[in-house]
Amino acid sequence: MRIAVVRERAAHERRVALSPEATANLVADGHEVVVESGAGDSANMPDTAYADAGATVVADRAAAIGEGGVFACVNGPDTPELLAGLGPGHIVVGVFDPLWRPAPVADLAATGAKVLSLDLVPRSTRAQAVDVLSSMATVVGFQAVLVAGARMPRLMPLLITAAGTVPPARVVVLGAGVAGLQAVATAKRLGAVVEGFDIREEALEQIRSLGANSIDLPEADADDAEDPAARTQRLLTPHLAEADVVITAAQVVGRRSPTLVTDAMVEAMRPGSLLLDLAAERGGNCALSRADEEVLHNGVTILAPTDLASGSPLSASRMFANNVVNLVRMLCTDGDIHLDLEDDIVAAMLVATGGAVVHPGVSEALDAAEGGSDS
Amino acid sequence: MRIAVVRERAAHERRVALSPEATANLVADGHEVVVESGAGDSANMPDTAYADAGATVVADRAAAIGEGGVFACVNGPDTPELLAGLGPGHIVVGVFDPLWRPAPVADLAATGAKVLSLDLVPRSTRAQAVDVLSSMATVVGFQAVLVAGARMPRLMPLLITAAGTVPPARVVVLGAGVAGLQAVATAKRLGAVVEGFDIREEALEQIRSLGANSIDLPEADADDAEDPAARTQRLLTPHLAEADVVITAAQVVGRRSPTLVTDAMVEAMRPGSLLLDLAAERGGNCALSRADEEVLHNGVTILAPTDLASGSPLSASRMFANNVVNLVRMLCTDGDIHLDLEDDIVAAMLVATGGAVVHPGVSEALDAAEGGSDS
Amino acid sequence: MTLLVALTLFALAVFLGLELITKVPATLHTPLMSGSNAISGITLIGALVSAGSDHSTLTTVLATVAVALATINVVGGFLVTNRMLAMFQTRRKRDQ
Amino acid sequence: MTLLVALTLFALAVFLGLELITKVPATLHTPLMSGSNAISGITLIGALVSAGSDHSTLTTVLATVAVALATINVVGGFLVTNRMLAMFQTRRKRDQ
Amino acid sequence: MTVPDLIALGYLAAAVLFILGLKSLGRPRTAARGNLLGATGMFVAVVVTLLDRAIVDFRFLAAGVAVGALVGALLAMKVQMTGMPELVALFNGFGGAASVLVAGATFLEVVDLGNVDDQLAVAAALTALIGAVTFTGSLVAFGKLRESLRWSSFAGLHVVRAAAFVASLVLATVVVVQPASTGWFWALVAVGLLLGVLATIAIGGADMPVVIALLNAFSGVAASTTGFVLDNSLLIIAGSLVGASGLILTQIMCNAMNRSILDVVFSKAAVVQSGSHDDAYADGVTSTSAEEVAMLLEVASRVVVVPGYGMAVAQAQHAVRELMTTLEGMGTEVVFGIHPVAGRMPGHMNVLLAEAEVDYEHLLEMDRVNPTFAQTDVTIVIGANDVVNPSARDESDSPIAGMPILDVDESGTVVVIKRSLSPGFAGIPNPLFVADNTLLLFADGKQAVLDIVGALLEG
Amino acid sequence: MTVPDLIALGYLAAAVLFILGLKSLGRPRTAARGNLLGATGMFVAVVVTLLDRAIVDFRFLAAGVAVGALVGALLAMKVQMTGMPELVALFNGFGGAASVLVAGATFLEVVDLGNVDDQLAVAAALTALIGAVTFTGSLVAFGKLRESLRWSSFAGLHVVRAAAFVASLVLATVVVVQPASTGWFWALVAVGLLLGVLATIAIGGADMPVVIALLNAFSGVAASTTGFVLDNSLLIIAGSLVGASGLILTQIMCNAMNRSILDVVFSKAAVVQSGSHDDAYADGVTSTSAEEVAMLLEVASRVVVVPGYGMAVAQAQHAVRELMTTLEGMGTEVVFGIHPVAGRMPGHMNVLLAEAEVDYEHLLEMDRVNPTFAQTDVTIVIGANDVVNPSARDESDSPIAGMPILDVDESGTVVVIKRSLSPGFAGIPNPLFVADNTLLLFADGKQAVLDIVGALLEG
Ligand SMILES: NC(=O)c1ccc[n+]([C@@H]2O[C@H](COP(=O)([O-])OP(=O)(O)OC[C@H]3O[C@@H](n4cnc5c(N)ncnc54)[C@H](OP(=O)(O)O)[C@@H]3O)[C@@H](O)[C@H]2O)c1
Ligand SMILES: NC(=O)c1ccc[n+]([C@@H]2O[C@H](COP(=O)([O-])OP(=O)(O)OC[C@H]3O[C@@H](n4cnc5c(N)ncnc54)[C@H](OP(=O)(O)O)[C@@H]3O)[C@@H](O)[C@H]2O)c1
Ligand SMILES: NC(=O)c1ccc[n+]([C@@H]2O[C@H](COP(=O)([O-])OP(=O)(O)OC[C@H]3O[C@@H](n4cnc5c(N)ncnc54)[C@H](O)[C@@H]3O)[C@@H](O)[C@H]2O)c1
Ligand SMILES: NC(=O)c1ccc[n+]([C@@H]2O[C@H](COP(=O)([O-])OP(=O)(O)OC[C@H]3O[C@@H](n4cnc5c(N)ncnc54)[C@H](O)[C@@H]3O)[C@@H](O)[C@H]2O)c1
Repeated sequence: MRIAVVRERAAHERRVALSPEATANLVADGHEVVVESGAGDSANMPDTAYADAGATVVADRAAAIGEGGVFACVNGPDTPELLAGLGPGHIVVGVFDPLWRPAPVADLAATGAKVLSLDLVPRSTRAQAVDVLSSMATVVGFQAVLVAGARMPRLMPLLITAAGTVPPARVVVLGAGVAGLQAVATAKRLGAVVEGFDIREEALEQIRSLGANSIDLPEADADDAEDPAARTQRLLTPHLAEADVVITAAQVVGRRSPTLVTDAMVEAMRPGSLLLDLAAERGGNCALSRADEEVLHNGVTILAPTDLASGSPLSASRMFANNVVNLVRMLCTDGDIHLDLEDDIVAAMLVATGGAVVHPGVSEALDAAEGGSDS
Repeated sequence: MRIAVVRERAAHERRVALSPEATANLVADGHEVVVESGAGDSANMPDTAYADAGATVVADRAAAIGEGGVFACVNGPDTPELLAGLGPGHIVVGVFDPLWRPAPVADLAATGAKVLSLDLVPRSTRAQAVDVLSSMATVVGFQAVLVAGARMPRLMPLLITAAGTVPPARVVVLGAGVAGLQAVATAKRLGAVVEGFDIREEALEQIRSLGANSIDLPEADADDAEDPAARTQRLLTPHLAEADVVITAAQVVGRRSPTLVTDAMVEAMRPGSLLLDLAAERGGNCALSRADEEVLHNGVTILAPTDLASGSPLSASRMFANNVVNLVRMLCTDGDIHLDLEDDIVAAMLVATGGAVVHPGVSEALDAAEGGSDS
Repeated sequence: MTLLVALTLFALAVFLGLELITKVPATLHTPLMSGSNAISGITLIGALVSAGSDHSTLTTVLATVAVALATINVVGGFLVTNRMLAMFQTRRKRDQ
Repeated sequence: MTLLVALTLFALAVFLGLELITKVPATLHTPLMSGSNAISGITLIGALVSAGSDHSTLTTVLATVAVALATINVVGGFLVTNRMLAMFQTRRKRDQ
Repeated sequence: MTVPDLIALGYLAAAVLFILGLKSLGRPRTAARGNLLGATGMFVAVVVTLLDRAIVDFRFLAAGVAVGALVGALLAMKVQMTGMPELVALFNGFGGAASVLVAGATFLEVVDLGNVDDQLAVAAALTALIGAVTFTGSLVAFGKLRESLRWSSFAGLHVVRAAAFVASLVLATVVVVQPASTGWFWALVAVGLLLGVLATIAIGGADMPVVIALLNAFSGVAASTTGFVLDNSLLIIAGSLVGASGLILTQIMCNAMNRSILDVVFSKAAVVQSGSHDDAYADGVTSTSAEEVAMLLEVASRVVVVPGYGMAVAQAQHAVRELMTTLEGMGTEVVFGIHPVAGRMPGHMNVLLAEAEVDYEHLLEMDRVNPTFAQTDVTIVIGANDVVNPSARDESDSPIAGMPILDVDESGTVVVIKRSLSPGFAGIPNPLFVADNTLLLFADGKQAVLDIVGALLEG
Repeated sequence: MTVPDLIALGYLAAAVLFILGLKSLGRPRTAARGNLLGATGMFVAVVVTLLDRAIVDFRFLAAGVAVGALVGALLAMKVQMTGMPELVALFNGFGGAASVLVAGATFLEVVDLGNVDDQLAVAAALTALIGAVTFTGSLVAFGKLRESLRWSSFAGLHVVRAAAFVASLVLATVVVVQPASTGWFWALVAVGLLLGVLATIAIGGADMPVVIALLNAFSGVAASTTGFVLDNSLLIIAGSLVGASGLILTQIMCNAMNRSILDVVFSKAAVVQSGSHDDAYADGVTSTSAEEVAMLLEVASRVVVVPGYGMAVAQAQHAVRELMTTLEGMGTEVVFGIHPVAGRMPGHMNVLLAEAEVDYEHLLEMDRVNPTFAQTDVTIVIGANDVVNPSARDESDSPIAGMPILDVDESGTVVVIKRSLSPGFAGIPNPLFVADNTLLLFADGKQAVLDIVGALLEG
């Protein structure tokens, strides 16, 4: 099988979909790997490393994409130029977020290529080997804390020194998915006092399993008329008011991220504290956050970086690449790729084939979007 | 006693010499504290906090400095404008680095003020309460690792995941003074594999006392003709070649920082790795580092920030302020300040009084500088 | 041997028996039971004397049956204990 | 009592003695030593018989001295042990 | 030395050998030697007994020994491993029967001679009763374990049993008061036999090991009382040693099952933990205790620890590190096997173990640890489930089929520490739990590991 | 029941009471009861003995008992707490002497009657030797502990001792071979007395508790051999119980001191660590053992741990946390007192204790912990020195004068764990080490804490 990888074109993107190590694995499996020159530069993976691993390094994108085979990318091609060259012979593998942004995938589907979106992988035990959301969220959670630590005006750990006692920073993490949990763990490592919150009961246990405190909201009375979301916000406010850093990482698959932190909640926070919104790609968890911008509200700094995974491009790319290799291995029988729709993982991630979008969720999203644009 | 504090004028400086908490302590001791408006803004300490603590907030610098009393600053005043208003009635307390940069202190001395340089405090047990080098180095060491973590292309800790195993980053710390040790500790916390080196035997033990590995160079043969510095460099090279991050923090009091990392050593490092030189203020430990600039050499990024303490301005300012309070308490008898030259701490830090530089070391440095400019 | 000496021996042996066994891993419960059961076949020596003495036929018959039963208990008991422990031993040998 | 019965008693008692004491916290080392020392004053009962029997003057004198010494051992031993343990007890009471 | 002296000396030696043997049998390292010591003691005892002047005719005696030895050896050598406990029960019954017969024979003889004293009568009555109960009780236990006996409780059992018990006491008194009428003696034996059946009939198969242990103590007591009948010091000593140590063993076994002796004897149903959870495992789960795990670890030379989400929930990482240092202090090799998806976030185990200062060198990834399980004596799975589920490897229709797992089942013994039989994240049953070489330690992960460390330090 | 039967029954009861007493004495909870059981046993034994028909004259006997009881009671009630061990030694010596005298008296009597047999002669000779050694050995121990005896080793001691030993063996043989010449018996006693002195003379005061334990076992053996002389089962049983359990206790005490019995007996000098270091402290330092510290902690209700650079060097943070959890498990309050300059970098202790997962709530800064020392039972200073140096507070000319320190010396007892008497960073002596309420535990910080935890878990 021919497997192609190119330099990512998105702004701020420093990752690449295949690493030299992954290339070596694929080559050992009998595949042919073609790499666009410079594809790994921003992730500190030089062309020579790919070549050493057995890849063919070609000068331009078109040559890399070739006539068919697997085309692995981090961000889906979303402009006509980037779509050029793709056709029915291709299997395009990448993170397309098609439930949230269905339009680009529709364009891609139109080329006739088979489209597998890695972010649609089910969150099952068996699928974890190909789950890029998990691996990328790991990087994001870690980087988030480093960024917060570097940006906030205080130190993280408790230090009892001759120049006085530096109290530990208080870090609150809202949304304890993979990224949130990793943020909890990293902040704990740095000595912060960490509290975490999630709507899922298990996630609260998972927060505690990292030695951090979970914010356990009291049961609502049955006859409580308060809106659950408003109630949660009310109950979280005192925790935020105490915090030096708030990291939000709550997401809902394919939907706008829930708003957990309202303007009023930000205003309840201490001047000088920091809010890091990791859900900015789908609207953010904080009403005030602007993707990739820095907002200062009432003395509170609000960051909403969407490129944190690119903060550790080498590790992130390697993990991404391993997910891709695991996927190729999962799909391959006898050196060739077969899309076995009986397999729940394949079925879940196949977005388009034969020029049409076949994924029911994505189709719905497309319809909704068209409906939306109609009105 | 009147104690004045102003907004720092140095570029990138975000610290301030007194915190509201320290102000409250001084006021409780019976002192009068005068604060220039906005002095603490960059450190997230608003004027209101000072006022609440009992300080008089005044509109401009001149009003703050007043006619006499203690004038506490982080960086010494080094321009004619900044020197204006100071006179024999003043005791100026700050970090002047007079052994390395004697000229500004000479100008300050000329105003007739008494000058106490906090960086000349002896490194004795009793003096630690007023030792700003220690407290600031603590912040620097911590920040250095956060910056390194955010800047390097890899993650720090070992993570065994479904997307492959992320090996731990290797961090080498050269020079295990306060900053170096804090860097060792912080990198260990983040899960890196840490090695540390110092020329002092005790420092090697201190590195191990943090659970990190010390780089123990083999004893040199008696008949070894190799220059000791060159030998050390040769023996350190393989460690650097393995490293993802190198943090250098070797200093010698009042002298140019020793060059520990040569061009060749940088070239032996892996592309994509990072070198952080914390000794840049006095020339740096790496031949290639440029203060506050980013150098890319052979794929190795070399950073030499001099403002890392300003990275946590709040904590750094509080610690600095506590040192100042401790000093004031040490000097005060019956509410007034007496410079008891019998006290080794006072003797060591008194740079100038009565319009003349009285510190022998500083005088020497001045002579040498003049001699230097003569030749 | 007077009754009181016999009782003294009994008392000492009971205390000793109570002290001998303190913590026994579950793996050894059955072997220990089996081994001590074989020891309780000590009644064999009483049976031997009875069976070998010049007594009435009835007692000789009874005693001979007792010898047979007690011997089964003793011989079988030690052998089966041995087999159990051998299993245990091989498991441990293998790892050395 | 035959010698062999005596030896049997001896053997059983030795084994029992070896088993009785296993782990003793350091606090109890001295009390245990003292208490068992008092028990070893059991030689007193031998001395009593000797001293009370109708023997030669020499043996009576020896035995009477033995009675006195053994009694010191027994009475003093139990009493001093008791005092030690009482200290221990109060200390433990205090924190409860 | 006179012959009686020689015999007495031999008996003393035998007694010492029995003591040493029993003590050694309680420790893994010395158990085999203990059995040998016991057998040697028995051999010495038999040999010196043959010197007894009272023995004038060796024919019956030889015949009895020959038959007994043959039968005993055959049974012992041919039994299947799984059949051993019931064989022990059978042997035990024979021992009890032998005591009854010896005591009976002597009693008859002495009555004949007309010089019965109280001591003898009391001892004989006790032997008859205890020996008879031991005999039939053991036979019932044997039958129940072989599952060839399907009797169980019946209405009124309590009443009948109590009646038989009272009858036995009355008869025993009569025997003592009227020793000359030997018929009472045999009547007592008969009631004893009945009582043995009644006492055991209602007890369930799971409790049988405890019953056998108790009956074993009984047979010791019977031997001891026989010693009083025969005025034989060795019988007294050996019998009471077995009686007392058997009682302790019974107690230990009850504790391990979390039951009291009385519960067992009066057949109060046990609260079966497994029952309440998953029927997927039926009876197949073998549970264990911290002490037992410590014993296993003591003789292990290589141990792999496989942590999972449960270690995190229990926050057991520090305890686990303590276990590691303790074992390493004993010269045992310890490594951690880290599955890529163990825990609930990538690197979950790494974060915790790093916090507990477990060196990176101790952490082996799946690919590196898997080939080593075959050389591993004990694998301790603490709070892991899905990542050690062999169905991923062995069953193609499992929801996690094809996921690489840690092949812990290849190691000598697998100890799984978890609180219950509830499943892991994937929600599927785990065949590992019923594997032959798996022991389950039901407890909170942290407490369990601390208990194991405690037991190791004590042991 | 006949009188001999009654006596025998009484002896049996006494034996059982002794067994129960000894067993109970080994456990903190039951120790007091154990002592009572032992005393009751003794009372029973004495009372039934008085029934003995051989006793025809109660005068001397009563006199002896009266004198003995009076002296014993007076000594026991008036002794200071600190004088108890030496009193035990003294009592023990008396017991040994009594055995010698009883055996001697009986031996003389029987020789007079002309019916000495081998058993008696052997037993008498053994009693003479062992009892005599016990007597003088105990007296020497008593003297050494009172510090009234300043004898010590002399050149040639080994030779003289060996000679005395050989002589004693020869004499013992002669006594057995020629029992009729009673002079040999007394000669044997004389050599035994000498041997007792020679055997103990060279042993240092620190080892004396072990020696007393050993001599206690000896006096048990002497009682037992006296039992063989008198053909008295109770003496045999009680004596050998004490002999055997005394041996075990000796072994336990040796283990606790990390020495072997042979080292002690042949007075191999213990490696006294403190001597080699600083003369600044002269003899004023009281050193301690992990067991003793554990004992102190067992009864403490509040404990403060003060870590310093030494904890970091020893990487003892995990062990210290274990100590914390163990103590908290016992209901003891534990906090850490963190001095601002402890360690070698700001926050050094914080980094390490955070790694070991000691909650921030457990860490008290200087200002918060200092007022609490007066309510603290035990403060454990692990590898800290300058930060707990009271000269900073009390001596105005100290190089660290005026530096605020942790006032650990205000707590009930201070245990300082360090490897030697060497100074800390500031290089100055620390008067804390010679304070009355300070105990020094010389060891590597990690090992010391682990040992303390071990002792706590065992206790
Ligand atoms: N690593 C990741 O990134 C990630 C993310 C999400 C999901 N997952 C999934 O999580 C699973 C991880 O496998 P795993 O083996 O680590 O865990 P698991 O299969 O979820 O099993 C955890 C086991 O721990 C036991 N447990 C819970 N609390 C305990 C306590 N306090 N003490 C002792 N035992 C306790 C539970 O049994 P009891 O209740 O009986 O005690 C449970 O069976 C995989 O299915 C994986 O796909 C992984
Ligand atoms: N905190 C800071 O920022 C900083 C920086 C530089 C200097 N200092 C200075 O360092 C000192 C700190 O005081 P401190 O009380 O923490 O330490 P310290 O006064 O230096 O004393 C440390 C003690 O630890 C013992 N020790 C060393 N290794 C040990 C081991 N493995 N096990 C057990 N004990 C061990 C040493 O005694 P043995 O050798 O007998 O075992 C030593 O007496 C102050 O004088 C302070 O001014 C502090
Ligand atoms: N089977 C596997 O091996 C595997 C792998 C990865 C993830 N997972 C599971 O999937 C879950 C989701 O992971 P993810 O990181 O992709 O999640 P995500 O990024 O989709 O969501 C992050 C978190 O936000 C939470 N959230 C949503 N709405 C919220 C609200 N209103 N308030 C508070 N929190 C809210 C969610 O509960 C979730 O925990 C994980 O927690 C994990 O259990 C399983
Ligand atoms: N008494 C106190 O309480 C106290 C307080 C602070 C510091 N100190 C001591 O003072 C020392 C210096 O502290 P600092 O942080 O100000 O030091 P620094 O910043 O002056 O120097 C940093 C380190 O660089 C090392 N160094 C110098 N030349 C080197 C070379 N060629 N190669 C390698 N390493 C080299 C030094 O040994 C020192 O450890 C500390 O280590 C500490 O022991 C004591």
